[in-house]
Amino acid sequence: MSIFKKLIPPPEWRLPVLILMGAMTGLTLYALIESKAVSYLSDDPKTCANCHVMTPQYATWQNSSHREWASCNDCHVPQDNVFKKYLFKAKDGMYHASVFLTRGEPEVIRMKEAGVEVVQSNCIRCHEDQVTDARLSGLVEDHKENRTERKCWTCHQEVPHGSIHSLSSVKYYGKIDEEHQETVPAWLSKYLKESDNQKNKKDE
Amino acid sequence: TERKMEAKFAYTPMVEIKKLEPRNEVWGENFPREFQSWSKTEQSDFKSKYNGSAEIDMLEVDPRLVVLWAGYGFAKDYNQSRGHQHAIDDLSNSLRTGGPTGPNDGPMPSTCWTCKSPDVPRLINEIGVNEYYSGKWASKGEEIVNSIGCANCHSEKSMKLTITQPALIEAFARQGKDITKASHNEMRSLVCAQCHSEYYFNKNLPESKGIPYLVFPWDEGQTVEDMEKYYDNVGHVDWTHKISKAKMLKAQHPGYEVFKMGIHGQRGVSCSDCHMPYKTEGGQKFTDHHIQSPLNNVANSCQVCHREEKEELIKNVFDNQDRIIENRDQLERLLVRAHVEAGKCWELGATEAQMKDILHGIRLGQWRWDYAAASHGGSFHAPVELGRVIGKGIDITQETRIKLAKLLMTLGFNGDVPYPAIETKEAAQKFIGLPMEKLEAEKEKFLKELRPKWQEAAKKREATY
Amino acid sequence: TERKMEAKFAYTPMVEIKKLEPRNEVWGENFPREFQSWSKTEQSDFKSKYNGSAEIDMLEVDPRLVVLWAGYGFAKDYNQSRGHQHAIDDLSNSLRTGGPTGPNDGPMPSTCWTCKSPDVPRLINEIGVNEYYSGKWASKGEEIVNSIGCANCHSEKSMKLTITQPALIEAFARQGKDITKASHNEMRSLVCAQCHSEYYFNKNLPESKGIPYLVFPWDEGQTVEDMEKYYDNVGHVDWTHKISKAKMLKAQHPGYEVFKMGIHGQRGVSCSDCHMPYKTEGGQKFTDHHIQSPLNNVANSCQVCHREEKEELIKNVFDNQDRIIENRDQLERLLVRAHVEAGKCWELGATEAQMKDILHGIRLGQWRWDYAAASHGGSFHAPVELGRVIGKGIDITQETRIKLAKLLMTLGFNGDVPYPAIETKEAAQKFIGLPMEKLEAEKEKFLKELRPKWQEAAKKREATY
Ligand code: HEC
Ligand code: HEC
Ligand code: HEC
Ligand code: HEC
Ligand code: HEC
Ligand code: HEC
Ligand code: HEC
Ligand code: HEC
Ligand code: HEC
Ligand code: HEC
Ligand code: HEC
Ligand code: HEC
Ligand code: HEC
Ligand code: HEC
Ligand SMILES: [Ca+2]
Ligand SMILES: [Ca+2]
Repeated sequence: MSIFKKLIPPPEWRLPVLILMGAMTGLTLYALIESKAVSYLSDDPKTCANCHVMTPQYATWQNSSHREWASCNDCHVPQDNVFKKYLFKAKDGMYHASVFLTRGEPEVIRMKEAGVEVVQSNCIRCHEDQVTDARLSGLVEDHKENRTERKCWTCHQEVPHGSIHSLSSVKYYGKIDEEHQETVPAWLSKYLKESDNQKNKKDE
Repeated sequence: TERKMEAKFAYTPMVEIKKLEPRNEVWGENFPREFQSWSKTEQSDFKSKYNGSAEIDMLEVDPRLVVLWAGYGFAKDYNQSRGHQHAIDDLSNSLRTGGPTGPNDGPMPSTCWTCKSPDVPRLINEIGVNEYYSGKWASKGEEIVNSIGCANCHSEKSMKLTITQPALIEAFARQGKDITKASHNEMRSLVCAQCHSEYYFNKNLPESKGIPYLVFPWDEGQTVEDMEKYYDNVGHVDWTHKISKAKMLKAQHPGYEVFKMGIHGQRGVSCSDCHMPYKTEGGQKFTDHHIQSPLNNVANSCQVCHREEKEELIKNVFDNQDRIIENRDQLERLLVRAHVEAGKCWELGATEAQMKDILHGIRLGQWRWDYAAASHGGSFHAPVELGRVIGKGIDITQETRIKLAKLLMTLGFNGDVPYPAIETKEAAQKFIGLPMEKLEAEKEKFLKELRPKWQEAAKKREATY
Repeated sequence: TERKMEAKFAYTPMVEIKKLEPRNEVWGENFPREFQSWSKTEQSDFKSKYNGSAEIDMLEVDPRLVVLWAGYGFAKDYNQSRGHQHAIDDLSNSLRTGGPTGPNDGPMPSTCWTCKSPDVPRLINEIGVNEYYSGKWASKGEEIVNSIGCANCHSEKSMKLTITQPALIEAFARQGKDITKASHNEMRSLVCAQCHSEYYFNKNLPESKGIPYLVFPWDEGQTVEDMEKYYDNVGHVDWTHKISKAKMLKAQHPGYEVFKMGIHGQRGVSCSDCHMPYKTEGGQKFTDHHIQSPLNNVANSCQVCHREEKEELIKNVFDNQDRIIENRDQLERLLVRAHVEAGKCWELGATEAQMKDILHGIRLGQWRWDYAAASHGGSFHAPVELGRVIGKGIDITQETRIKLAKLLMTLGFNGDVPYPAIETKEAAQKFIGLPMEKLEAEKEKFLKELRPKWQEAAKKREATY
């Protein structure tokens, strides 16, 4: 109660503060919408690439052996606990959105320490049975630790983003395939729709 | 919204750029990002351990150079390179180019302008190669005023990278290679190879007799031995050393040649990847035209390919440089000794026959030193190769000093020829007998009187474009 | 979880391994994949440009070595290294170890066994370090029979990597470092540093007077200069050169030291990453214990980190090696000359005082050569550093030859001391006066008579384990 009171500004400040708060809320909303931050909650890699700063990672991932197995979030978000997953996402999402909007992104983006730990534990999550030998775990002290303490990508340097990292490393910066490729042009797909539908009906 | 629009917006040209337009500002109207970054080559405030954009008087840093170059222009004045925007000023200010008082005066030929300006391709296009290379440096003073820029590397029509340096095209042709077949990635280094290459002036070309024609000595290859073979074959001599009388070779920035032998060159990394890295601003990808030491820009250059911290990467560079430069400096000391020992032999009445092998040895040893020393960045670009070159240079120079020791004793001299007192640039220049005051006065006069006239004349000419 | 349970049940150890069990087969019962791959170090069929597992007689390949080592065991016999499984045989077969006829006979001390077998840690544990290092090599012939294996690097209880080499632990301690604090990744190189390190025998340790105690000379650091300083400080001399009478140092495989100065070492890549890379069999990753040249296994070693073609990677290695070895070979020639020139000086009656600096110069020059030459793989592990070391070696050796040239003339000798006729190993060994037939006969006798007895005795002993 008394804490709230302290937070209420003196009368002569109330109007400007209200305006300021309104502006901040608006800006935050704008930020959330503009960056499609809500999409952060989805697991679709395209939502990461919404934000053109992520295109290089999207493009390299798309050409990697992991495309069919692991989405961005499989690696970059904690997968051991649902609560942690969304907390991490929200924190990350807000941070990325604010950097993006203030144009603070560096030419070469690098994972922060927290992110590194998350990815490492996700590599291990999928590959534990391959990199550690269940049999040896019984006989060799620290077997698992020895096998998993070094960052996997110090050796597997190309997994999954390749070894060149830069906003400028992809040709069509700011565009992911969906946006500039029409595999079947609109006029043609309109024409095709009917026959498609018919085919589907038949199958049923 | 703005940022999304930005990404979609393509350039619409603001002005039409004329063929071989020499004025960088004009190109800048259409390409503001490239122009603005190019403009930063004006900055002269970064100093790394051995390089950087700051003005560094190399003769001050290392007075041994004065002795090594005794009898040659470099002993008068030699600075560490600065940004491209200083090329015209530095050429004009250098004591090497003397103090011409009129178009046919001064120690240097027109050819010296060649790697300094986009006015050069323009002029070659207007008057022809032979005519351009003819005459004194001062004869083109009114024509060449814009510092290294767009027209040196770009075609104004397509903005494609292009080679405007006759010497490079000809060197490729003589090796049976067609430079127009170069890939885009190769071009990202070849535009630099236009200037950052070893060269000499050949006055004996059949079609250009007497004209100091710019030639890259690559016919036998680009290693230190290959180029030496070339020079020995054509009997080229840059100057006769004042003290030892050896017929010397001067190596001039074999940057491209050395770079190609290093691991980055071998892997297809181009000069531009490190010195002009891509940059993305507001959704637009462009090339950073602020050409400089990558150590002033590690985040955008090295870290694109390397995950290490900036400090670690800089340490890697310094480690390589320290290891190379330690022996390079020692080779300099040995060469200083060789020159003064040879000088002593002459003094004691040695004959040409007695001196022949010795002088050739000095030539070969110093050529190796210079190949390594003049190739700025080479200690990082290809440290293993330069280690080899310097090791061999030490071997040859010391073998020569064995001959000198024997000859000195034969001539009746038993002691050690003392190492000269060359603690400072001044002391060293005095030791080799350079009239510095006179040279400086001449230069001052030129800068006060003739040069402003050139600039004025150029302004008038350009106003008519 | 299911799999973990499974592990505990299904995978109970087949045998219990005793503390410091020397027999690799026994460990192999529990760890078949590692044992089977370890067994492949038997293979001797791979030859790269300069290395590989094949038996290569280095004195045959390069007879200059015979002259450089005149007066020392290495002039008798020196081969390129082979796989770990050959260590005992190669030690026994080498002419360097002579032909002992009984436990107190032969030119070499017990200490020579130290890096050849897991019987060594066992024996040290049984009889103590001083006792182990005492006596002739032949005195331990019955005890040491298993070639380099599991117990050298692993603790049988936890299978953890472990250091069993007293010299390494002591070297760390003298530098104020605690080897038990090493990280797992460091251990992946330190287990190799147990043996692939420069060493000498110190007979003057306070607690081990007269015993040739194994010591790594790292107190001042690990560069060529640091270790030289150490040796100069303690006044160590490996042998007196037969021709020049110089007090020489022998460098022995400073593999770890040199590796650490290269870019891979700097980046935290470990010996095991290249020489024992992971391998996948049946979906399981394990450590390939077939330690060998990575050039015979580029796919699992280099290509995990580098995407280039195998041929390209091998070319990178050869390029580095070629560049280093060119000057290394030249340094050998210069050292041969220095030795024979010094020999000539003695012949002409030079005094100790006249020779003092010269002999010290030869010592320092050859030490640098050997540091580079003995560090197998070093031309790839740290080419820039070795280029520096060899360049400096050339400088010192040639400076010494200048002194020699002057002294020779002072002594009245005016010509060139001829380069010896050492085209073949035989010629070179004859030149330095080695009684090869006698040495070979002694060895043959030893191998026929004494060695089988050792093996028999060992079999009996091991049967009681
Ligand atoms: C298989 C696991 C995996 C997947 C899937 C994956 N990443 Fe990554 N990501 C990594 C690793 C590993 C790194 C660290 C790379 C390094 O440091 O060299 C990384 C680094 C990054 C970085 C830091 C910048 C950089 O390039 O190093 C970003 C941004 C990123 N990933 C975004 C994404 C996005 C967006 C997706 C989906 C399109 C994605 N990642 C999919 C493993 C993954
Ligand atoms: C609003 C635009 C935007 C979206 C959408 C976005 N990112 Fe980012 N991301 C950024 C920016 C900007 C940075 C650079 C932050 C920095 O380095 O200061 C970044 C950095 C990163 C990093 C490296 C930094 C760290 O925190 O470790 C990772 C990993 C990453 N993003 C993954 C993702 C993934 C996965 C998604 C989709 C779930 C995604 N991003 C969606 C803008 C975005
Ligand atoms: C969501 C599960 C998942 C995650 C997370 C994951 N992987 Fe994988 N990975 C797979 C699967 C499935 C395959 C098999 C792909 C194939 O056969 O093409 C694979 C293949 C591989 C391979 C062999 C193929 C290649 O590209 O070289 C490597 C190496 C590898 N992963 C390393 C990593 C590393 C390193 C990480 C963390 C940065 C990681 N993985 C994260 C599922 C995953
Ligand atoms: C020291 C280097 C190194 C480190 C660190 C490393 N690996 Fe590997 N990895 C290898 C090598 C070498 C192979 C064997 C490749 C082969 O057999 O073709 C391998 C194989 C694999 C494979 C099997 C690939 C296939 O094609 O069968 C997977 C999956 C893998 N590693 C994942 C990981 C993960 C996850 C980590 C981190 C916990 C990791 N690695 C850390 C070197 C390393
Ligand atoms: C892999 C990165 C890389 C490549 C590729 C590269 N350089 Fe360099 N360059 C460097 C570094 C690092 C330095 C040392 C800078 C310092 O010491 O401050 C350097 C120094 C230089 C210098 C001296 C700079 C100064 O500050 O005075 C010049 C000139 C130069 N390089 C030209 C070139 C040319 C021309 C090419 C191509 C033929 C090239 N470089 C290719 C990284 C590179
Ligand atoms: C037209 C000739 C020419 C071309 C083309 C050229 N250079 Fe230069 N460069 C020079 C000259 C001349 C200087 C020295 C200028 C001075 O010191 O006044 C120089 C200086 C430099 C420096 C030193 C800058 C500093 O801060 O010390 C670097 C780095 C450099 N050039 C790199 C390059 C690269 C990379 C390319 C190609 C992308 C290139 N140059 C193309 C002539 C050229
Ligand atoms: C083939 C191209 C080329 C030619 C021809 C050329 N230069 Fe240069 N010049 C360069 C390059 C490249 C640099 C920068 C090199 C470096 O220091 O890294 C340079 C640097 C310079 C500098 C600034 C640094 C210094 O040395 O003080 C001067 C002055 C200079 N040149 C004068 C001349 C003169 C005088 C001539 C004629 C004798 C000449 N140049 C001919 C390419 C050339
Ligand atoms: C020393 C050589 C050099 C000079 C001088 C030079 N450029 Fe460039 N320029 C390059 C290189 C290299 C690229 C990269 C080409 C590529 O890889 O697509 C480039 C790219 C460009 C591009 C393409 C878009 C981009 O940024 O990648 C434009 C536009 C451009 N330069 C304009 C200019 C202008 C304007 C000037 C004069 C102010 C200039 N350049 C001077 C070498 C040069
Ligand atoms: C376009 C990619 C690229 C850029 C930019 C780049 N490098 Fe490299 N670098 C490589 C490659 C490729 C290798 C060879 C090793 C390998 O295959 O991983 C290498 C090797 C090295 C090495 C080991 C070899 C040596 O000479 O010791 C060092 C150190 C190094 N780079 C530092 C740098 C520094 C510092 C910069 C910036 C000035 C830089 N690199 C810029 C790709 C690059
Ligand atoms: C980055 C990879 C790499 C690392 C790390 C590495 N080596 Fe090597 N090593 C090589 C290569 C390549 C060769 C040359 C093989 C050849 O010429 O056939 C070599 C050669 C050798 C040789 C000679 C092999 C032969 O065939 O006779 C020995 C012994 C050796 N290394 C020991 C070590 C030791 C000990 C360490 C760690 C202290 C180490 N290496 C670290 C790659 C490596
Ligand atoms: C107990 C001492 C000892 C240990 C520990 C040791 N080595 Fe060796 N190593 C030797 C000896 C002795 C030889 C030479 C054997 C011979 O030629 O008979 C050798 C030979 C080699 C060779 C040459 C093989 C060939 O095919 O020519 C390589 C490579 C090598 N070792 C690497 C390593 C690596 C890597 C490690 C650590 C993982 C290691 N060694 C640990 C003593 C050791
Ligand atoms: C500190 C460990 C260590 C000690 C002590 C040691 N060696 Fe070795 N030895 C090695 C290593 C490591 C190699 C393989 C080196 C290489 O060639 O790369 C080797 C190789 C050998 C070889 C095979 C190659 C050759 O030279 O013909 C013989 C024989 C040998 N040693 C004999 C001896 C003798 C005799 C002694 C005692 C004077 C001795 N060793 C002491 C570590 C040691
Ligand atoms: C020259 C040193 C050396 C010798 C000898 C040696 N090992 Fe290893 N061993 C290693 C190294 C290094 C590792 C990798 C440890 C790690 O990174 O987890 C290893 C790992 C292992 C592992 C763990 C599982 C795996 O494959 O990574 C087992 C089990 C093993 N060794 C058994 C043996 C057996 C059995 C022998 C004898 C036949 C043996 N080792 C001889 C150095 C050695
Ligand atoms: C565990 C990872 C790893 C392994 C295994 C590895 N390298 Fe490297 N290599 C590196 C790193 C890291 C660098 C330093 C450059 C960089 O930062 O990219 C490098 C640099 C190099 C270079 C440039 C420096 C030089 O000395 O010229 C070459 C060539 C090279 N490696 C070849 C090899 C070869 C051949 C092998 C196998 C014998 C090998 N590498 C094994 C990680 C590795
Ligand atoms: Ca500079
Ligand atoms: Ca070998």
